[in-house]
Amino acid sequence: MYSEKVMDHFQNPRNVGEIENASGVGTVGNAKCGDIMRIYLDIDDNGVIQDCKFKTFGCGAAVATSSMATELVKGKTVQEALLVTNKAVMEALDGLPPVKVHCSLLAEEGIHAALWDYAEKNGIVIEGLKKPKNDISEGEEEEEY
Amino acid sequence: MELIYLDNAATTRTDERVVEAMLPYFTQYYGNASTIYALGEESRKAVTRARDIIAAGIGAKPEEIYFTAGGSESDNWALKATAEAYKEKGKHIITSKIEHHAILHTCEWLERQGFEVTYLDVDENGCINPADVEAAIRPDTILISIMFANNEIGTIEPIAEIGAIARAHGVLFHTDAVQAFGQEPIQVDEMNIDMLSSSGHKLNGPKGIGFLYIRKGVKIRSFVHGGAQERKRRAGTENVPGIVGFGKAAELAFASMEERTARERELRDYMISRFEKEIPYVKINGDREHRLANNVNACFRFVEGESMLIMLDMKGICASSGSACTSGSLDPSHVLLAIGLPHEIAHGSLRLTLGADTTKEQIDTTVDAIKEIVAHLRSMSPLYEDFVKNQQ
Amino acid sequence: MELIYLDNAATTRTDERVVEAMLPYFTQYYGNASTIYALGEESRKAVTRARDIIAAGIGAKPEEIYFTAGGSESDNWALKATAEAYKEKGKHIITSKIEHHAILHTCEWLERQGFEVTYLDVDENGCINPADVEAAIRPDTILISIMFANNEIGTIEPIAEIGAIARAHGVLFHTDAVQAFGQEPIQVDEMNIDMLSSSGHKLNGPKGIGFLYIRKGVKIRSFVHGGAQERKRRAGTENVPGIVGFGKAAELAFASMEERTARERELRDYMISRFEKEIPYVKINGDREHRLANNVNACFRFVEGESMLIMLDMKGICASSGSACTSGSLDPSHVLLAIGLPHEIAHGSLRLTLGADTTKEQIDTTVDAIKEIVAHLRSMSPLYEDFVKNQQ
Ligand SMILES: Cc1ncc(COP(=O)(O)O)c(C=O)c1O
Ligand SMILES: Cc1ncc(COP(=O)(O)O)c(C=O)c1O
Ligand code: FES
Ligand code: FES
Repeated sequence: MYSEKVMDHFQNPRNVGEIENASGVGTVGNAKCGDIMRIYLDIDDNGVIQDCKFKTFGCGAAVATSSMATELVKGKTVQEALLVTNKAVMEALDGLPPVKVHCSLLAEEGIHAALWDYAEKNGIVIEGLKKPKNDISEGEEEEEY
Repeated sequence: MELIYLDNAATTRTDERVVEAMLPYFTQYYGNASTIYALGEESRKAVTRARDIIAAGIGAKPEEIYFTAGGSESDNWALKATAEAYKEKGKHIITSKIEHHAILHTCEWLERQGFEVTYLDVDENGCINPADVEAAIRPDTILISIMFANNEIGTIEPIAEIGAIARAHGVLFHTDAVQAFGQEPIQVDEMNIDMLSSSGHKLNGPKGIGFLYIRKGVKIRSFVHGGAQERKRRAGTENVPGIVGFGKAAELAFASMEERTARERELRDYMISRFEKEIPYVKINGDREHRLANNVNACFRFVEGESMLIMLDMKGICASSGSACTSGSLDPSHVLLAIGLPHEIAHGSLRLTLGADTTKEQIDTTVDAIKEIVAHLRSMSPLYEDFVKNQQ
Repeated sequence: MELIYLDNAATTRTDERVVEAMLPYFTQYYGNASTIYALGEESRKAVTRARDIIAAGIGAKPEEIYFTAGGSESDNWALKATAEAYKEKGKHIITSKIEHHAILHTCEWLERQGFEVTYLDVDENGCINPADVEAAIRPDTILISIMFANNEIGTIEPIAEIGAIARAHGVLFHTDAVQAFGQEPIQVDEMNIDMLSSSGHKLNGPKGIGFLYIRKGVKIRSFVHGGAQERKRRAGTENVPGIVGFGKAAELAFASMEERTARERELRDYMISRFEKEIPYVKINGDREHRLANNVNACFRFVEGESMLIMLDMKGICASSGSACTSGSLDPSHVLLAIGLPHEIAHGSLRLTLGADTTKEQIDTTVDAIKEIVAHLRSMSPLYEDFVKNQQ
């Protein structure tokens, strides 16, 4: 069901944990599947993400996308981190099964939520960053069977 | 790595003796059971034998057993075709919130056809109160469908009591016994069961075969129309090897029932007690007394089911989180929600269903593995983090 | 006594290679295909392989193949669930008088639900005229269901022409290809087929498994409601061994189709020519050109079918008289009546359907036996007595 990369990141998740006094923390959840993701960012004065950690309550894909997303944003500037979309995370993981696409959205939103928290704490505006929803529902319509 | 298979409620390994019994009917006695020649007679005799065994097992007459393609078809047939046959009498059906989707989705379909369905609540152990059933009966109630035992949490429902109520009110009573057949004693007359669904692959029989028991006199229509098979009630060339295999599996299951379930019950209780003693924040789901001998269902707080399943799989342990059939969906199990669990706890459920081959060593290995996995997943769970911080 | 099996249209011997392919999925890879663990993955992969083979065989996409319990379920599903989904558009369905009962009885059921069905006539060879199909189309026509090849008389219908007409009028087109799949080349796109039924046991695959091809975009509903199997469209634990066996049978059938049917065609024509030359008052039924390679259907005047069958059986020859599925009934075959045969002639029909293993020697033995049996039965037939007296 899952690619080897997903399984690798699930079995050996990178960057699990907390950052004390983090520059930004974001927690997002998906009411439908009940999964929760928390992202911690440590951002230096130049706006470069020095460290990134996560905790996730969720399925295999949720854990793997959290892990991959933290890897992808580490060392990037805040602006560059905005380009780490769920598609980028999925590609880096060699894809996800269709029912699991929303798990990668959780990762994208988690990063955005942490960035939003960082911006608010520092009273700055990050161009292109929208206030994240803390509840991600797909809104997909069920066909009638 | 030894495989530890603890998902016997999803499906079972076909018993070697069952396969052995089926084999001649693929290549030697392959005749169509509805034909006149001797080759077909072999098939017909084999089908009769299987029907006799199954009927005897539940105290039914052989001609009241109709073979289908499995539990889902039996459930669909029982509900849709009874609704059709009795719609002049009324359009109200009573069922419960914890039925299998084969019942629930069929009921939703019937609602779209103009029927009215009452979905009874269950208590925190998943038990249906017979008094609730009685209270729900209306003059236009035509059918009560309550499962014999729940496939997720193992709770056994008070079928005899519900049957008596249905009988007293002149309402038909169907039970989905897919998990109970061959596992619990069933007597259709004593329990006043009018229709009963079962599926071969849940008792070490083959997949793709099931039956619907229909009491003589019940005016149900056909569901699959066509040829004159199964006393003109269920069309389709008889699946002779499947029927033979189901018959053999039933024979074996009935012969071993008492001893086998006693063993399973002991292992089940041992597993539950280790969970409760050794893992904090665990909740056992389902009734502790009225419970399938082979079912353990537990919620491990702060962790999520699928992650546990994948990590168990890496250790060669097969388990399930909610019903196997719901795995296409993201919703937490409707059964766990019906017994009152909040979403995030329902998401952390694990179902472990034992079989005749399950050993104490396997149970120990599995509990040890779960302990480790739960600890690991909690260490990365934001819910657990919050919980610990709040406690401090 | 060697068994001469000439009832391959009723069912076939399961090929050893098919059984071989199925076996591991009973006791080794027995996992539920809908589960997450590695054991279930084995089942899922096997199902995918079978689906790919079958899809490729008819030029469909794998996700357009839905496994069912057989031809009858596929036919019921195609008709009932399309009717339900398109009833807002209209309530008229077109079919023919020579369809299998799985279609005809389903149509009668639909009529009871308020649908209107046109049953097209056929000519004396059992051919449907595409112009008749076109003429029957009304603004409220939602479905045309015409069989690919008839199971009794072997006539192959002009499916591509009918498909083109259906497409031109924006009407869905279903074909019951239970007798044709693996026996005749089928291309769903070229032939404009929107839905197609097939059954495993007609091509040396196992009983109890079939499929319905549903073109992407067709808004058909479910027939068996429940779990999320088969892309949520057909509930029930996947019959993995059955599916694997069907896949293998399809693979073998496609690989051997050209050569096998060429051989059968030759034996078929040889048998027919011997009948016509050596037995008086015989009538060959079905189209002589557009005909299944393995079908011989003949009426022997003044004799009755069942008597012939029993006498053939005593010589170890398996044949059928009319459809295997009609054997519960006393009415003469509706197909033979539809091609215009009077009752007493229809009753004297014999269907002989060859298989890959059929030999010329078997054909000779069979024709010799039939000659003898017909002569014997005529000698005790009052109809024959009258006939002879009238001639004198
Ligand atoms: C043309 C045709 N349609 C449908 C069926 C039904 O198939 P099954 O008996 O496998 O359900 C048959 C065979 O019995 C058939 O020949
Ligand atoms: C209680 C119950 N009912 C019905 C079914 C459906 O049976 P099947 O999948 O064999 O069609 C199942 C199992 O999946 C079940 O556990
Ligand atoms: S995060 Fe919900 S299923 Fe993966
Ligand atoms: S005389 Fe026997 S079936 Fe008609």
